[in-house]
Amino acid sequence: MAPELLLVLAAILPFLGSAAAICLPGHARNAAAGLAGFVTVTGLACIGLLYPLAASGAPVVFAVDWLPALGIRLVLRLDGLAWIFSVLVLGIGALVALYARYYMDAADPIPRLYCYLLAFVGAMLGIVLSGNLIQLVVFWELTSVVSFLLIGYWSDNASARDGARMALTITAAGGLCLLVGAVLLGRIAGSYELDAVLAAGPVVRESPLYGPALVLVLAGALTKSAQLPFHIWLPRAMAAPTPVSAYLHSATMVKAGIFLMIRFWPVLAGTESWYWIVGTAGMATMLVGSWSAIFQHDLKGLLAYSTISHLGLITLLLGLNSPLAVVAAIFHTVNHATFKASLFMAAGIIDHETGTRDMRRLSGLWHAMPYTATLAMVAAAAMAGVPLLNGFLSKEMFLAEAVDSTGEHWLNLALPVLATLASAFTVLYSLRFIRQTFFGPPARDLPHAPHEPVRWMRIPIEALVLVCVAIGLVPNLTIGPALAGAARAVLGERMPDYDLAIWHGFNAPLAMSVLALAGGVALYRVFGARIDTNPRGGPWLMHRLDGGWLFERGMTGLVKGARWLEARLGTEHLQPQLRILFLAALAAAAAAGVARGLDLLAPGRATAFDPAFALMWLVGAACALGAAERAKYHRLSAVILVGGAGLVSSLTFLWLSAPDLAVTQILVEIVTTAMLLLGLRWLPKRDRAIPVPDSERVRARRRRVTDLVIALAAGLGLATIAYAVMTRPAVDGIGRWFVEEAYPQAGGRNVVNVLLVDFRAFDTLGEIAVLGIVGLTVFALLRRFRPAPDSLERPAQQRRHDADDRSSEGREPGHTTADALLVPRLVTTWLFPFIILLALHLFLRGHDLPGGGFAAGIALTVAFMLQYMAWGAAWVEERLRIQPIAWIGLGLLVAVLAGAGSWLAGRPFLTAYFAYWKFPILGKVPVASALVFDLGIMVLVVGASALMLVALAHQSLRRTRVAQGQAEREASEERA
Amino acid sequence: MTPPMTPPALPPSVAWSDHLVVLPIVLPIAVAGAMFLLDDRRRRLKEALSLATLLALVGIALVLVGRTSAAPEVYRVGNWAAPYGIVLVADRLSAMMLALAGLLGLCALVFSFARWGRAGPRFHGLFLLLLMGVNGAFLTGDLFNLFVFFEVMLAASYGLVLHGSGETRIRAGLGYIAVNLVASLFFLIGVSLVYGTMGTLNMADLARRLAAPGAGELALFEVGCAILGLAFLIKCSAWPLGFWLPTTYAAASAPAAAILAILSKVGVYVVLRLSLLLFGAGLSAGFGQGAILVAGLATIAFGTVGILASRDLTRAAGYAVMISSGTVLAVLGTGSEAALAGALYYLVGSTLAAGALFLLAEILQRGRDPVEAAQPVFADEYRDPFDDADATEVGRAIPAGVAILGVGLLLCTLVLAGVPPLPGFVGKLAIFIGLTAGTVTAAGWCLIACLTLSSLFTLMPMVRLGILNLWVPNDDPPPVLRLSELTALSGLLAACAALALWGGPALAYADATMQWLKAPEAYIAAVLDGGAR
Amino acid sequence: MTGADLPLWAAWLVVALVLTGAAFSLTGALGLVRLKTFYERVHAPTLGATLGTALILCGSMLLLSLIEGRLVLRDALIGLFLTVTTPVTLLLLARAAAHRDRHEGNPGAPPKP
Amino acid sequence: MSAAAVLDWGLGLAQGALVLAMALAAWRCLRGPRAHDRILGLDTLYLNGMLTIVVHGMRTGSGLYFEAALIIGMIGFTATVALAKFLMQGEVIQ
Amino acid sequence: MELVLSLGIGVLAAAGVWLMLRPRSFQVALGLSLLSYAVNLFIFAMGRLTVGAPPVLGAGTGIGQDSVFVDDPVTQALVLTALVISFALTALFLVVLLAARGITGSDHVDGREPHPGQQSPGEPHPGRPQP
Amino acid sequence: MSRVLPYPVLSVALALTWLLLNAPPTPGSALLALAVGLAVPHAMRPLRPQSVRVRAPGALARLGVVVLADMVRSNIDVARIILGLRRGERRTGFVSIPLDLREPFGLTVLAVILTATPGTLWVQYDSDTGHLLLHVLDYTDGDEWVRRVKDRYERPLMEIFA
Ligand code: NA
Ligand code: NA
Repeated sequence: MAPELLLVLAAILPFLGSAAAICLPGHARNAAAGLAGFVTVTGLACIGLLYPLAASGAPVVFAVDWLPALGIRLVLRLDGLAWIFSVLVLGIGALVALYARYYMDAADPIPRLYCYLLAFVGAMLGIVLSGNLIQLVVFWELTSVVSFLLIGYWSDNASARDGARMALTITAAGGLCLLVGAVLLGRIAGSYELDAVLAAGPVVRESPLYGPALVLVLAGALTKSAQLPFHIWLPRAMAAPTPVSAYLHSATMVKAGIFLMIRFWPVLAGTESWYWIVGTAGMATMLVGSWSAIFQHDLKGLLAYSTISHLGLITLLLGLNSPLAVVAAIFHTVNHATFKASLFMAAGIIDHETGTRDMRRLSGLWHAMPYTATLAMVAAAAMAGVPLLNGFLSKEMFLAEAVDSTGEHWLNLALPVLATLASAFTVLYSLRFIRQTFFGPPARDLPHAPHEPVRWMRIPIEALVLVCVAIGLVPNLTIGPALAGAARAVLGERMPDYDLAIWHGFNAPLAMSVLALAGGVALYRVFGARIDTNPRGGPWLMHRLDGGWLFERGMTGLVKGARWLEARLGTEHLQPQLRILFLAALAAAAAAGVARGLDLLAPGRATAFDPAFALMWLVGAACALGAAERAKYHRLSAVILVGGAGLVSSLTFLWLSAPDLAVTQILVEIVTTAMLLLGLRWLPKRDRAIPVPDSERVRARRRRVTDLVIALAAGLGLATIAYAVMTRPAVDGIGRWFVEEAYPQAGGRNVVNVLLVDFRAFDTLGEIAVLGIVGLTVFALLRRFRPAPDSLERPAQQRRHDADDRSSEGREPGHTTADALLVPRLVTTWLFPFIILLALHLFLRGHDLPGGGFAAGIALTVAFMLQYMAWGAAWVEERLRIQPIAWIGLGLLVAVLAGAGSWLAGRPFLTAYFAYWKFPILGKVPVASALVFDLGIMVLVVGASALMLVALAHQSLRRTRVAQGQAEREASEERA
Repeated sequence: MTPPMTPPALPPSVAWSDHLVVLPIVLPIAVAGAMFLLDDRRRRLKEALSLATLLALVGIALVLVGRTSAAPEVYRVGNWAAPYGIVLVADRLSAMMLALAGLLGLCALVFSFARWGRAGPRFHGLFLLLLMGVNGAFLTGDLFNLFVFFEVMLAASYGLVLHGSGETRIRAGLGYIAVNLVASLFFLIGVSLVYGTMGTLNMADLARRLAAPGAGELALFEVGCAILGLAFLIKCSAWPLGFWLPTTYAAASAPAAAILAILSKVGVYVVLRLSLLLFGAGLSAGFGQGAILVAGLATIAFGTVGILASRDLTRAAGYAVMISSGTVLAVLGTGSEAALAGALYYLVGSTLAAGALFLLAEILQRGRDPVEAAQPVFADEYRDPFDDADATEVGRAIPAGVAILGVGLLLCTLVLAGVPPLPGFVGKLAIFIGLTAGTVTAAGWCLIACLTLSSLFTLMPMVRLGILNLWVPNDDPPPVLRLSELTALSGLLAACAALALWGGPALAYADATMQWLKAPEAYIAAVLDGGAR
Repeated sequence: MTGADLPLWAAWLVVALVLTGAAFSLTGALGLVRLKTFYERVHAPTLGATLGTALILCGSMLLLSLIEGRLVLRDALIGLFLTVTTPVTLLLLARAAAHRDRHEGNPGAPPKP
Repeated sequence: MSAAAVLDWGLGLAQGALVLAMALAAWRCLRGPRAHDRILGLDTLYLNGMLTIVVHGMRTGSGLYFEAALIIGMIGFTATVALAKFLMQGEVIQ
Repeated sequence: MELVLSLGIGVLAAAGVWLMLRPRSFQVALGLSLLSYAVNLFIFAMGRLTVGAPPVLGAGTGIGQDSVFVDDPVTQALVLTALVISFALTALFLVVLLAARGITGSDHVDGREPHPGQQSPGEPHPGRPQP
Repeated sequence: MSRVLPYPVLSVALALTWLLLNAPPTPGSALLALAVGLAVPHAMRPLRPQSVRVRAPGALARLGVVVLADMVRSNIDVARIILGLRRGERRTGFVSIPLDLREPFGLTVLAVILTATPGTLWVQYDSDTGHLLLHVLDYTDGDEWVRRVKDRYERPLMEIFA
């Protein structure tokens, strides 16, 4: 197989496996584990086969285009560094897959766990194999997401949910920064390809964008690798099942941050800022992590803080800007992965077998599970840096670097001391772990009686411990070449000379090691007992700094702050919203006008003044202002006055040469008034007598003043603009063309109507659609309308009429009404055919003279409405069967078909046909397809407006029925 | 400048295939009209009709996407040439938006088959008319015709927001309608002012007139444009004009909310179209760009605050819609061409995800939500106001429903928060790369910071709400996912995934669209001189 | 300008008709303001609705007939329909007022028929 | 004085008188004091508005204004009837 | 005339805006009506003013046909469309406010009374009868 | 006959109205008038209006003349009252008139006549007692008004619509 294919296979297989795992039935533990094992082992084989190529120095590369527009390819790139990380990911992955099979409870939905695990393997491989910056970010975020799912696997558990959320929040935030950083890096380097970026180191460091890029990339790396102060997510991620902790939170995911720093070390490192940020973060993390680990009572907690501490150590190494330190960092990464994973698994076994992880309860497990205890002790010794184990080697390298690193900074000077101190802490908690758990008298009162786990569960630990020992004993034979390959991939020309030997003679690092070992043991002797009794309050000196608590407080504060801000920056109330809209319009118009130096009062054209017109507008203005004043308490008056204002504006249209508008406006006015009145019946009466709190009175007055100012400004603004435009000469626009071409080209004399049904018929089609939609919406709403209880009663007038009728002899309830309506009924009934005639007239003449389908439709509606008003809904509907919805549909269809008819003639939609047809006797008769279109309009208008009116009118019937129902219910209750 | 008194010679006849451009408008209105003639009880037939229509619309849109890649298509409604008649212009941008609207509409429709289609009378007709309005707004080349289609779309949206009735909906609907009515009045003022000062309504003609020195009353024209722009920004729900959006969308029934996700994008589309067409060059070059930038940034910020503050998923989805609109606006405001292509791509992805989120949220919150589907209604004769016929619930409960919902929610979250590998990420990436392509301006940095923070602050509340809805154990019965709902959801999410997977071609399309928009001369020529077809 | 080729007498006649009609209408409206009670005021607008309208419409018909050179009678329709419809409003209003006045026991309330 | 001038002045004066009548009606609309007074005012306003239209048609010598006047004459009473009925019955349509 | 009309538009708009900012939904509905009038007149005004020359060509009446017409019939067509649409939407708003009033019991634009302690407006209250 | 032309008078009135509206008549408009006269009354049928039979067309014409004359006279009277040109005290008041006319159409015509005539206003009609409450602007003598209404209008109307 071609090497590229092997690479692709290794990269893709985990995702395929993940997809396959989720398809397995919920109880298929063996199948799922087998699948995971197969995937990881196959991947490992693939990567293993590629070792010669990867070690050769020329990376194996496979690329496909993804986003060519952005210059982004998907590139798989295997070099020495990627190889060693891939082996870690796949190798430990295989062991964890095996371990998890026996660790997890039968009741757990195992395939889901394996699905996530395999997806994680894939994502992690994606990171280490990325040959493209953006691709790296993609897989980076994928690991965050999958780790979220893994931590939250036991989602019924509150701490799992919280831990998952915290981990995702922190690592994804870092990832988002990393994305921007990667974009900037790519921008500086001129390419997102890793090779190009790695080659562009000097350019990058010189660039003015280096600072932001560095900070952003490090934000990603430091959050992921749980560096101070972002470390807080890691201990809480321990709510995940132990195999997950072993894998993600010690061996792999946290190492993604380390990997990133190693990967970009040649590009980003070597500067002061790198040194300070990375070095300080690493140092602080190492110290705080190890210090905190000392005080943990939970095995996994101890291991988590220990992990933090070791990650800090590696970060510190990378921060030192020394090539040898990079080698040490890579080496320690591998070592830490092996011993920490095995320790986690051991902890898992202890938990599994005893039912607790609390070191204060555990004791003397050596007796119950000697084999596991031995393994754990070896791993812990490796962690503590005991000679002949792998931890010792890399720690020696670290201490050597600490000593070698020279400079005047306090960090440099303090480094050897702090490094020794941290090592001593490490010894202390390792010792505590071993001592508390395995030694002492056998524990009693444990949830389960401890014994050795099943054979298969120990194999992964055995394998890992074997690696620890092997590396510790014969480093050059085991890790040597791979480490060199990895280091060369990073350092290239700057590859330092180093020696992985166990013995380097008596030197400073050895002294520091010894000191740390001795110090750790001494400290344990002195403080061990006191640590045990340390109440659950965190480490000494730091118990007030509970990261989780702070984080939760932060989150809560954030949400609270957001809610506060949401309420301040926005509003759900309508009035302020409308106020803002009007203010914004005023501001926008003013700004635009001022920006261009609008001269509002430039002299211009004027039409001869007519005092009658002015007087008429005095009426209009008075009506409008009166309506505004009376709308609150005297709604009927306000409706009347709005009607007056409407009449004046329709007369204005007429005066100013727009008879069509006048006709339409009058008709609309009539129907609107009727509708407002129909609605008014269902509104509560308002009166000045309603008490308003005094405090509210002041605020209301202030609001009214503001509103008044806004209203005046809006009126003045609109008036000014209107005046400015009207007095300016007409622009040479499209308008004149219609006057000249309406008759010759469209065969209509009423230019406005021709515009509506021919030139701009498309507008009209939309317009009637609106009308139809509104009709239907009104109908739908009113179907479910329930009158408010206080307006349910019959109006007082009718009740009084009926009371009068009852009290007079010979009269039945309803007589008064019938008498009063005697004349209106007769008049409106006989008017009915004449209004139909009027509608026909308006419809037929529309094309040539004022009128048209809309006016005709409204006139017809008025004809119906008059019948409803005179006779009542029930009476009319006994006689006239109006099906408004069908009319709406019909109108739409007729209008559309009138438009689509032109397709048959090979013309665009709505192309009008117009001709004079000759008939005997009648002579030439104009025939226009526009008339059919207008017919559609008329039919729809009748349907929609009748639907609205009828729906409104029906509320009274409904009220009657509701009232009847109520009365019946009450009656039946009384009987019962 | 004197416009020609006679329009350019018209082709003697039009090929059948040319009518494709007008079909996205004519088809829904015709089918809706026919449906109104049918009794509302014939649900199956109506569903089939709507489904067929929507499929046809998606098909047409895709064909148009293909055809307009070469050249735009101009359709002269009524056979009147621009600038006198109304023309429809299908270009890359409109075709893309048509496809988006169609896809979203299709999925929302399929979703409604499960139950929402019966929660009120005449759902399907309203739904189709809404799409007609949206499609019309995308296609028209005439400013006033745009107003008309806006109104069609809004009127139908009022109906759909109120669909299912109930207190929350009606209360939200009242505010929604009031605000949008004011916006419509602004639109009218603006468009008439533009006409009064420039003498034309055709967008291309307007652009051409603006290119000639001394055209019209420029100051008053710009006042008109400012008011017009405000109307559009209200539809985009830009801060501080868009407070109606989250409340309204949260109250709306799920399929309505999903399709409404496209509504605010119509506003964005118009701002995009007009500012690039009219203000790219010419007398008013650069008009309003700063305002758009500020509005966009403020919208992202407010949307982010809102999403952080959200107590439920529907509200969060509403704010996500705001953020997505704000992002496109802000990118437009920076004037960065390269980023604009990314923004176009982002617009599509985020709209699909927001739509999916509305659907998901409804399923997840079903039963807990006070805003519930009312009893189904069939008898819609006005004389039977109390006839609430009940029907058995259809659809097959899917066993792994919760898991699927979880995956869906996760994917939506990823898209909206811009987390890899979905289109939200690709879009933001493209925007970042575009913004950093040249010298990074202060506006660019600001936008990058804004988008990054907004990503994070979208992710956090979404995760919180997801955990609350899916992980926290409760006594509610697990949500039941019906087949049609699953189909709708997977359709939207698959579209998202496809958008990311074929990010190359998609971004290339967006890039070409941006190039096309940046050089409007070809558009103008095609409309006014019959340059194309 | 309208009626440039009209005989002068016709112009005067038309103007006389229209002005008289307008005067009646104005008087009616004045009555609406000047008269003291509602029941008195209701009578006032009838002036405009009957004689005022009739005169003005006659003037209009005369003028249009002269201009068009044929008998134009359609304005009569306005008068016809107006005569039929105006009373409907007035008597409903009167009925409503009567009822309210009686109910509230106002001094000028009408007696029962 | 030419016929045209006579017509112009005479009709202008008549129109002025009618608009004045409208103003008086509007005064009643605003002044009240009772709702039926206002409705009466609106009715008068409509009437005089209609007459204004007729005279305006005469002034311009055009028959195009006829429909507007006819509509007010024929169905203009709908609005005031609705108002009156609302006053009398408490609702427009029972 | 221009001045008169623009002042008229201004007053209508001011009254409309004032009413739209009021808390009661019926006030808003009336405000909407007034504002629509103002806007329709505004659109109309954009075509400039012409007295007594409707854009209806010849023939129909036979009255003095000189070729003086309104310069620009387009705004008239626009107003007609806008008129119809605002009619429809006013109706819709009215119905929604009714529905809101019915279902929430309040006629406040937010669907709830701002001062819960206050007497609900629907209850009968002592006071002078409404004219 | 009745099926084709349910209301012949209405048909004629509609056709005439159409012709008036569309003057001068052409063959086309005449055809349309015919169509309108034939078709529109059918829209009226569902309302099932009480049919009207005019018995005495002569009386109708006479009534018309009387009403016209009364209208002009009362117009002038009322105008004088409004303008304050009338000397002497003026009283307004309500008159109750017992009517014998029960035919709804006749009553409607009476209501229209009385209300359209300035100075008189139809306020309330009681169908059980047949009493009509009339408001009179210039109230001189109640009996005089009763006689006037009954003689001048009610009797001819009863004759016409009997
Ligand atoms: Na919802
Ligand atoms: Na009278």
